[in-house]
Amino acid sequence: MSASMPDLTVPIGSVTLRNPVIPASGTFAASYGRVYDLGRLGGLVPKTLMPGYRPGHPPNRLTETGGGLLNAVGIPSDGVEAFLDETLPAYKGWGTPLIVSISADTAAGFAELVRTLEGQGVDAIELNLSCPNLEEGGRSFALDTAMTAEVVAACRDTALPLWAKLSPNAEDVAAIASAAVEAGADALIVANTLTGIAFRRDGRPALANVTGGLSGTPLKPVNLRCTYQVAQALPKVPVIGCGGIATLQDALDYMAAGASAVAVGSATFTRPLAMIHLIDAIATHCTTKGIAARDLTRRA
Amino acid sequence: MSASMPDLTVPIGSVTLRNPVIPASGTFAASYGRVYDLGRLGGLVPKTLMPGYRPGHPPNRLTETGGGLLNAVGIPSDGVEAFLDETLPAYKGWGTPLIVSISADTAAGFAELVRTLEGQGVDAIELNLSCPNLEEGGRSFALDTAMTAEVVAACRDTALPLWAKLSPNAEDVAAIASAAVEAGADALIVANTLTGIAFRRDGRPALANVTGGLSGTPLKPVNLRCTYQVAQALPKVPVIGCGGIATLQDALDYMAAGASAVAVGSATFTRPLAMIHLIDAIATHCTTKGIAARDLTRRA
Amino acid sequence: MTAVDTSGTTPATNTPRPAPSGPPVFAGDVTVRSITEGSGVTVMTFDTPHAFDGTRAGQFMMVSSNRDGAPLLARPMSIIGTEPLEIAFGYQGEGTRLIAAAEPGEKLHLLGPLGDPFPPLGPEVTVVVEGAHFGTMLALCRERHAAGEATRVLFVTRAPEQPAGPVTAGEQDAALMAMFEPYADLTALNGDAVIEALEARHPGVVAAGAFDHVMARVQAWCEAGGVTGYAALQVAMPCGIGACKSCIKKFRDDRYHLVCDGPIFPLEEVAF
Amino acid sequence: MTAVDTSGTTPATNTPRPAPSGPPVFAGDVTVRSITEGSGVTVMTFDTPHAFDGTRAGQFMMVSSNRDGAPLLARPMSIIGTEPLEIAFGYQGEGTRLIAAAEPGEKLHLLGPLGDPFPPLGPEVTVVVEGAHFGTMLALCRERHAAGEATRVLFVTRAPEQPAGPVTAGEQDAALMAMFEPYADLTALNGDAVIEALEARHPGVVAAGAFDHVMARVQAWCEAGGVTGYAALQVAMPCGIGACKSCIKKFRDDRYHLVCDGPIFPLEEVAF
Ligand SMILES: Cc1cc2nc3c(=O)[nH]c(=O)nc-3n(C[C@H](O)[C@H](O)[C@H](O)COP(=O)(O)OP(=O)(O)OC[C@H]3O[C@@H](n4cnc5c(N)ncnc54)[C@H](O)[C@@H]3O)c2cc1C
Ligand SMILES: Cc1cc2nc3c(=O)[nH]c(=O)nc-3n(C[C@H](O)[C@H](O)[C@H](O)COP(=O)(O)OP(=O)(O)OC[C@H]3O[C@@H](n4cnc5c(N)ncnc54)[C@H](O)[C@@H]3O)c2cc1C
Ligand SMILES: Cc1cc2nc3c(=O)[nH]c(=O)nc-3n(C[C@H](O)[C@H](O)[C@H](O)COP(=O)(O)O)c2cc1C
Ligand SMILES: Cc1cc2nc3c(=O)[nH]c(=O)nc-3n(C[C@H](O)[C@H](O)[C@H](O)COP(=O)(O)O)c2cc1C
Ligand code: FES
Ligand code: FES
Repeated sequence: MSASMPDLTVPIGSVTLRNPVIPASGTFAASYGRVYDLGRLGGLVPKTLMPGYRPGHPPNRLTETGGGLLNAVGIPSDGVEAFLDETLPAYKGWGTPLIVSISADTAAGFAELVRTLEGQGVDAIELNLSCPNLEEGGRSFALDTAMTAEVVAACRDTALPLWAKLSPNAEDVAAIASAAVEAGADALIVANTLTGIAFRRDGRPALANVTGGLSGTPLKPVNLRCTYQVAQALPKVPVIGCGGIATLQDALDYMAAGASAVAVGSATFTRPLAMIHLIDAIATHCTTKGIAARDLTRRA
Repeated sequence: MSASMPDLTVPIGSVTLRNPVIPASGTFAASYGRVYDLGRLGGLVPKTLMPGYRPGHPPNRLTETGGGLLNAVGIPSDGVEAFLDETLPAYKGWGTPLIVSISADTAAGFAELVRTLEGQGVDAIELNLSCPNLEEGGRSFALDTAMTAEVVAACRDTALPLWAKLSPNAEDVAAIASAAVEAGADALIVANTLTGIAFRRDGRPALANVTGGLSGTPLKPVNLRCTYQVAQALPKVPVIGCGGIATLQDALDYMAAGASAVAVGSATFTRPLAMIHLIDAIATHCTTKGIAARDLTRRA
Repeated sequence: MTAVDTSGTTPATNTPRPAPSGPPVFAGDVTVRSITEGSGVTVMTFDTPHAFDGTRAGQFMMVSSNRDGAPLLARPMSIIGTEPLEIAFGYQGEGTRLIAAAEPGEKLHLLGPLGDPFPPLGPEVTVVVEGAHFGTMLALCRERHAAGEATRVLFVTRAPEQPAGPVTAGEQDAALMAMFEPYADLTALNGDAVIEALEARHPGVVAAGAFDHVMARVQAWCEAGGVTGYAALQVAMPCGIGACKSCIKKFRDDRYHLVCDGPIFPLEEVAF
Repeated sequence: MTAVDTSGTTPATNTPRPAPSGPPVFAGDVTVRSITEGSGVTVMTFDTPHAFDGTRAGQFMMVSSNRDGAPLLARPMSIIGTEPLEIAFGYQGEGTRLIAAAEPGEKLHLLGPLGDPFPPLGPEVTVVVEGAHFGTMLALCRERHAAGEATRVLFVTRAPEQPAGPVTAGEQDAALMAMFEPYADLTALNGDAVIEALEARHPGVVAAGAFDHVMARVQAWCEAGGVTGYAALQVAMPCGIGACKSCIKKFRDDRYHLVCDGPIFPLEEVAF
């Protein structure tokens, strides 16, 4: 058994992640740099950026339910300028790829954000397609092949890699994935949260927005299924699994389903070092098996 | 405070359940009559009946995952004759409504089963719409308004109440519910399982069928949301909530979302007396509040 | 308080009930009386609910821990004694780990007795068993011993170095064999030697619980010699009582059958 | 073993790092040293990780139980002492229940210190506090007392018969007031009497942590009199560190602000 460090890097198209573990957008902040060296992560992903100032949803925005979390934060935003001036600098210089998640309520809005992010030291763009499409009565982009393709195509006029983040609420997630890839997506993040609801003991909805996104352990079987379906349908496209990942076994399960890397969200709230411990566990696992991290992925 | 028994009966259209707790189809058998008095349940629901002999899926058919269960049993069946001669008699005579769950891979197949069940001492028919529609390339009936309406309409030529069981995999469950009701459904069961996947430690799928239905606690926030959406869209139609119900609070949550009754599945496997304890807890709760069980339901 | 409205329903107590499909089954928390653990085998006794009186070899119960984080599904365990209620098991995964972690006085949740026992087997019985199926066969040997009937046991050992829970299979097999010894005439052998051993003994009845490849050979031998055989089957059992339709094994009629309808079946019916 | 390929990435150790946005924050398991419980209030001390040296009043940490079945989210707790690290809390729901159930020697999971402390407040401070916000204010009184500064406390009592976890609010309030007594000049009063009491004392600075309707009155009084005020806010905090954007409170700029960016804010900024 060699004692040398295993190769943990994984290629997601033209971007090489330092290791297969990145944060799930919206569950991470540069302030975790006070807790651990952000350079240890596979990549960095700030909270989804949207155009302009947005208050987000009123409180309560988050609750524990069904063994997971339910959130309706509503993507509050201080706008692009504040993002470029205040948020982005804290994410730069860690020596690990920077993936910026964006969303908008029109395809043109997405494209505008991509243009703004060019030349800003960003390594890839994550398209959060779960937002409501204002031009289609508020139906989420990620539920529809045409709407998904429209967003990706509108953004494609860039040298930046485009990663499309899909929704497990889609009836046929593989069809949405194919539409995204045909329109030019370089990689897929599978997936965002499932729509759920929770009530307080007094029978009132626990979240001000009533419905919210279910994350954490309960999501895993569903997003694992989505990952498997997408990887089966698109064997050549890199997939980043997301949903209920906390342990080495969770990560290995997503890799067995075809994911090259994983995004960790809710687990960070439960244990702030969750990603660091997962990376260590993957390193040990690779060392024991004498393989590189990229060899953990099973593809058709 | 009066010490008399609260009124636990709840009307589901023309059927009066003895109390608001019935088994979820496929998680119950008349053999539980060896464990407790089946006359204590709100109603009785055998496993979904399908036409003809069907082997069901090969093993493994069920696994624990993500805080819940994942099953791909595949509705094995010995056919209608065996059902009428052997299964049904064990469910009769308990003095509580008998709801027979049926499914088929064509709308005509559903209708044929309804005809067969007439005059057999059945109080209502549950239409399990989660089956693949053979005439539409195997897409589940419950994902589509037209397919759902077709099944209900095909069955409607009966005096038996028709309860349509919906799927949380549907993108817009309220639209499916409306289609079912317009086609003649008398009540709605919300809902069946979410499609998921689980892997074994060696990276192979845990279920022979690869994908399966996620049930138990993880399902609750999603099916609760479906229940809420359906109850909001159809304030006059009785809804039976289903998905991750084990405790009094779970049942009250579904009632806060608009359900008149609840169906309990996976919890019975964890604690065989789960439904009995739930009924006792509802009775105590109603006694304490001085209300009838039907008053627990919050409707728009 | 709303008045009771029974118009739509008949009160439970006034209705003549259909006969349930079998004798009463107990469900509830039961106090653990004693636990002994050694060489990867746990023997546990319980305060005995009356429903377990008269339990026979081959019957089992579903056991689960009440601790936070316990698996959702109970684990099936052969009942190896009823005075007091007793089980013995090897540590496998999360379910058995938490059951084994119980302390005397702790309550476990039980559902049982379930399953149909062995039929009367007569005097000339040879048991074929290995470490994973020992519970059912130990119960059989004990029951026969108590009735003054002798039993021969062919104990199929596993590769001694392979892991069996926290110990090696060699260590666990030795401990299991020691449990059989007071009740049976025991021979340890490996799977390849089973047929030879059966040939040498010519039993009138064979009761077998072992890995499929051993079962297939025993089945063929029984059929060739017209010997009556019984199989004690084990598969994962989510409910134990016929509700989940998951505990299936393919039979020679090319259909899946529920193992919890047994778990003892005529050997010739099962496809191995 | 595949050779390390660093072509696509720079090794973590060779990269000049940007400055993190604040001092180091500890994350990990820490051993509980002592627990005292009485009248629905638990006081708990820990072995003190170095990162907590220099923690100041107003700062908090996220605490969670490692037991099976513990809630997914940690609970924020004001740090009321650092030699040793100390918290005090009332039992509310599942999170605090499991934290309070810890035994000395058990490890809890901590993230902290978090938040910005009170600024220097000067000599003339009156604290307005009630049972749900006592931790932060107790820390302030203790810190001032250690620095030789006196503090006046207006303790807003709750309806005595209302439940406060396992005890009545009256019993819990009495226990909390006893905790303040060594460090402050304490007056118990009900919410309606707060303004009168402030009028009577004319403090130079008010630090308030109480229910919104009390806070609104204190805010109005401070503004009317040109008195500097600070608010110690409390809302549910899922992450404590600015990642979840859930711990929000509306401010007078009509925007939501993150409470974990505080939790101490200039009183005039917050909308009550
Ligand atoms: C009728 C019957 C009687 C049994 N009696 C005994 C007994 O007396 N003593 C004893 O030690 N064991 C007995 N078993 C087996 C025992 O139930 C399993 O060892 C147990 O279910 C495994 O659970 P676990 O939590 O330890 O392992 P898990 O983590 O659930 O699984 C560990 C491994 O065992 C497999 N497994 C899970 N359940 C079963 C099962 N029911 N049968 C076989 N493999 C399984 C899993 O697929 C996995 O590979 C019996 C099984 C049956 C069906
Ligand atoms: C910065 C900060 C410092 C705190 N310091 C202390 C302290 O020193 N001592 C102390 O006893 N408590 C303190 N709290 C409050 C404490 O964190 C809550 O009592 C605790 O989160 C409730 O958790 P639970 O598991 O007991 O109750 P849960 O079952 O989670 O909830 C019980 C009730 O409390 C509400 N609740 C949940 N979280 C909070 C919260 N963070 N603030 C207010 N209400 C909440 C819920 O909505 C529910 O109504 C502090 C809170 C904050 C934000
Ligand atoms: C509080 C919270 C906020 C989130 N915000 C975003 C967001 O802004 N953009 C996004 O793409 N996903 C967002 N998500 C979804 C996560 O990125 C992730 O897809 C989801 O939580 C599933 O992963 P998990 O189970 O590991 O949490 C958010 C999730 C949570 C819990
Ligand atoms: C093992 C198993 C078998 C099931 N079989 C059926 C079935 O035959 N027909 C049906 O409509 N639903 C079936 N279901 C779904 C349940 O009826 C129920 O909708 C689902 O399990 C959610 O409820 P729960 O979370 O309480 O289990 C099955 C569920 C399980 C776990
Ligand atoms: S274990 Fe459920 S049917 Fe046999
Ligand atoms: S608690 Fe998560 S942002 Fe403040």
